[in-house]
Amino acid sequence: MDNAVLKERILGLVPDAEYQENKQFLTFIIPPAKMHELAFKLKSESDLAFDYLFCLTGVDMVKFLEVVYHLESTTHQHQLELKVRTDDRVNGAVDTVCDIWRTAEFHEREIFDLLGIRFTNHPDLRRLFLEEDWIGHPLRKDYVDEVNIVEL
Amino acid sequence: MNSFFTYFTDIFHAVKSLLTGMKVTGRYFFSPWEIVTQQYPENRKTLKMYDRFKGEVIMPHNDRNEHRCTGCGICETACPNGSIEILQAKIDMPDGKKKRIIDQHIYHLGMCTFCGLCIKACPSDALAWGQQFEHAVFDRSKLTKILNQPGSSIIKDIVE
Amino acid sequence: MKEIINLPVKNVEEEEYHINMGPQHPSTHGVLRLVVSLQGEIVKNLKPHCGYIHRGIEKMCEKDTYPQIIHLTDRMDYLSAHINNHAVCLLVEKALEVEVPERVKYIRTIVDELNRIASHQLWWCSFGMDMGGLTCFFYGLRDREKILDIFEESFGSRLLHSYYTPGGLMMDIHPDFQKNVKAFIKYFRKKIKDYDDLLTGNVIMQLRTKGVGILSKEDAISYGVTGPSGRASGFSCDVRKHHPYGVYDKADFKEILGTTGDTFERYMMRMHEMHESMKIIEQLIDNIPAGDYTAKMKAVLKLPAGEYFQRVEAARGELGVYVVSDGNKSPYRMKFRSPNFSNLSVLDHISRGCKIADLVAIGGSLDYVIPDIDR
Amino acid sequence: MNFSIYDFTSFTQWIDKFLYDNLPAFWAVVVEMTIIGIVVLLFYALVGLFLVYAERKVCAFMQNRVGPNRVGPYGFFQTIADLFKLLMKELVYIKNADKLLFNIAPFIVIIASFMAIAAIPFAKGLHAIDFDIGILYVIAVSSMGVVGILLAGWSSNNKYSLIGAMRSGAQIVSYELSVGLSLVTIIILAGTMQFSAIVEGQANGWFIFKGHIPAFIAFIVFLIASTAETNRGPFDLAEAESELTAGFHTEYSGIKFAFFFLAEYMNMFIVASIAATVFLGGWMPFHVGGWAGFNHIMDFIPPFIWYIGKTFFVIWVMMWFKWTFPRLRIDQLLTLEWKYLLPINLVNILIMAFIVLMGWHF
Repeated sequence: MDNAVLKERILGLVPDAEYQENKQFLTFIIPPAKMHELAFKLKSESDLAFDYLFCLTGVDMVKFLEVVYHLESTTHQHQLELKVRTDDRVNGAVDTVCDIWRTAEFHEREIFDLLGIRFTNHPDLRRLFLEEDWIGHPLRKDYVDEVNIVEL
Repeated sequence: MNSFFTYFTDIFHAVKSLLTGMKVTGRYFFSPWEIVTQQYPENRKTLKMYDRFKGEVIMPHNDRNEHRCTGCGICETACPNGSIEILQAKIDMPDGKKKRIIDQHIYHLGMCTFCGLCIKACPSDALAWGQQFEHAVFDRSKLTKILNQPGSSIIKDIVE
Repeated sequence: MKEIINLPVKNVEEEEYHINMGPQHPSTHGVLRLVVSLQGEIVKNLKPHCGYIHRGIEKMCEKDTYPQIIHLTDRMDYLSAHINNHAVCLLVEKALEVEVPERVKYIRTIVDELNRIASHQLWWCSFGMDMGGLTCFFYGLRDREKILDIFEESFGSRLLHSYYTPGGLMMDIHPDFQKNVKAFIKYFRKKIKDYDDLLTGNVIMQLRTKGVGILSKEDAISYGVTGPSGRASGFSCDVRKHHPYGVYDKADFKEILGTTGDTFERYMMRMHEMHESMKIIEQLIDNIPAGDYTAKMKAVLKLPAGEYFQRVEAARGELGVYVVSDGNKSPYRMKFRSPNFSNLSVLDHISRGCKIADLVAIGGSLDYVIPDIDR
Repeated sequence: MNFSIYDFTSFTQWIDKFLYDNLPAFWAVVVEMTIIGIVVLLFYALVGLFLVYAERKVCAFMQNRVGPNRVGPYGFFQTIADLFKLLMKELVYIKNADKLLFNIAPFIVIIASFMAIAAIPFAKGLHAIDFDIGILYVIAVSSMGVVGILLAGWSSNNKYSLIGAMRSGAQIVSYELSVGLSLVTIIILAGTMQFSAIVEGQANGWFIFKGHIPAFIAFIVFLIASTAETNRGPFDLAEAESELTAGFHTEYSGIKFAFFFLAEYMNMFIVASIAATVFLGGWMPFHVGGWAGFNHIMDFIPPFIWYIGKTFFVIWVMMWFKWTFPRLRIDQLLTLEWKYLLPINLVNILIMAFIVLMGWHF
């Protein structure tokens, strides 16, 4: 499925998805509430068949926190980039997709650990790299650590 | 009956595979000329590192105790780890102007990751890779080196 | 009497206990801690605890310029340092729309494949050692040393090279490079027979690995298990084939896919891959075109604002680099999708119900490098 | 006294007579035992040290290395240096460990191997005791070592140790059978369990040649089973350093660890001696029927050298096993014993009994 058809298909599934210009991937910004439903359809519908989540990451855009999903279909070889945004820096939460793509379990734990985005319904949302009593989320732009971060 | 035969063929194949493995180790046991280890401290005299070996960053000096460093500080900004510090000094030129020259080129070997960005960035080729690799010392402060030798000066034909 | 009868009968058979494998355990290949629940010798489940060597490379990248990032990616999967660097270089070149000279592409591809062989050799060593065959360790290292010598001659270092730079290479290859690589291939084709005799064909090794730790194709895709481990399950995930970079589109090589997805298949994938890598090198080594070793690059590299993604096939699977740039000389956010991280997440799933010895074999066959998991 | 290196009988009898002539009977026994004790202890330490060195050199050569080469010529005194290191190391006491058993365990292991060495004939007339049930005694005593291993694993209060000890228990209990039965094959052929008589019985040909194929199979089975019984690779599941870090001796340090270490090598020496004595003719020289000149030259080599040479050959083969093969898994280990070695052994005994009955052996 080429990108133009895929774009129509995604917009058909989620009409309020916002298309974003991107040279490499077809990119959409998805409302957080619709993400899980869309993810399920992307994986299960045979003409989409996005079965491989090859990257899942979070970005702190200062105004909002963003979770970026990079998807690929191993049968149709098409790729897709989805973004979910949350404004709440304290309790911002996104639905987990680890019941759809199992690899998301670890990636979501990493994002929770380093960026502090919560994932609802995640089976084991603990810090992955840092200790349980660590304060703050290091990959956020407003994170200050005068002891461990050496300014050159 | 079939399983009876597979029982014996299994044993046969197993023994055969084990003997193939033993042949390999046995062969090496009886061919000591294939030993690959180097006798390190003994071969120090004959040990020659490759020309491009990255041992440490050095500043080559010629026999008149002159180097090529202008003290511009590009290497300092190129270094990702802050292992280079440039201390500049000002001298009075004969024509009355003040000129910045290098006072101390401080190199923290303990922080260096040997990426080579300083050498690549240097506009006057003042830095080079040294071949020395035995860096172990008992005190960390000994790993901080001053690359320009005391009393050294810049080669005349270098222009900033 | 009544109390005695009413006492809850504790079934000893079902009692579980936990052991900590790691952070200092010989078979976790570094500082990984696995909390393993055991019932006798049977693994009930395990929980990986990462972060013992977390250095915050992604955070450090936000302060570094793009050429400086290279020396950090070296230190992620240190066994395939060149390939990690390749990912960042390709990304910067793609963002800046720089066309690198053909010579650079050829050299990078050859060096990547050499690095892949070196990495698989070390994997073979440590896999043999995990299985209890200590001699494997020395044979593998002996042959890896030849590659490291080639690396040292050309790039000056043996493990962490920082050889690629955005736009090209740090320096040209050594004049003897081609001769030595050809000599190595000739040497290694002979020596790889030892590997097969000593370990592959060995009945003990086959008994211990066949049918152990089976990963189905669906699970491999769902867990994002890539590289030789993923291909053993039949998941066609070779980035070199699907999204070619370098000069892989000019080389003729096969993407070998497994069927069973057990530990032995994962083992065989890497053995095949060493042969394939040698084939690639042989095709390219004589055809390195003359030319410059680096493209003309600006002194300060500033990526146009936007986001970029680059995938390469590292020795252990797919390495993805995701960069969000705000137009400055250092990235706004840099994410490395490391292959080992996803491969580790499957360990719990495939090792349930096997024995401790199997867990070690499965861990060896997934071939994780801890600094790449933690970053 | 006529002392010769080919026959120690007169020498040992002379000492015996000398002691009984000059001392009361009780003290003569005490002095005799002390001498034997000291000699065995010295021998034990020397062989142990040498075997550690030999193992390191053998594995080094198999792995394209040189092995220890720093202390003394060719690193010959490396193990002595290691011994001093181990002697000086701190003995770490484990909290919550069963102190008594924890301390006793290494001694049980080492005493078991001490006792076994007493019955082994090193040369003609050179053995501490010549039991008429020598083989039975050695098997019985050497299997005592597993008690020490079990205690060590249990008292350490460490889960790795416990798993290692339990593995070792299961392993030794099952492989004991194969060791015993493969020796029974030869006992049928020899008609005696006395070591000296077994060796004498091989004067006209070693049992491995005399007993046709069954004796050879018994030898192979004995080699495999005894490797397993000494907890050596590929059967080193009790230690399994890549799985259990160090297995049953994880918590031991210093000289107590050295005891386990030494006992492992001495057990290897003991099973190799038994293999040499029972299958390869003990201190009997190698003879080929009809080659009188060759046989004469062989006779010229002292029996002690023959014995040591054969023993070390068997030890070398066992080292070869260890440095070639990957480790088995516990269930495969038991499968190998109960589904392969034991049935083969039983059939083998039947065939051997039949051969002896029909008088087909040489």
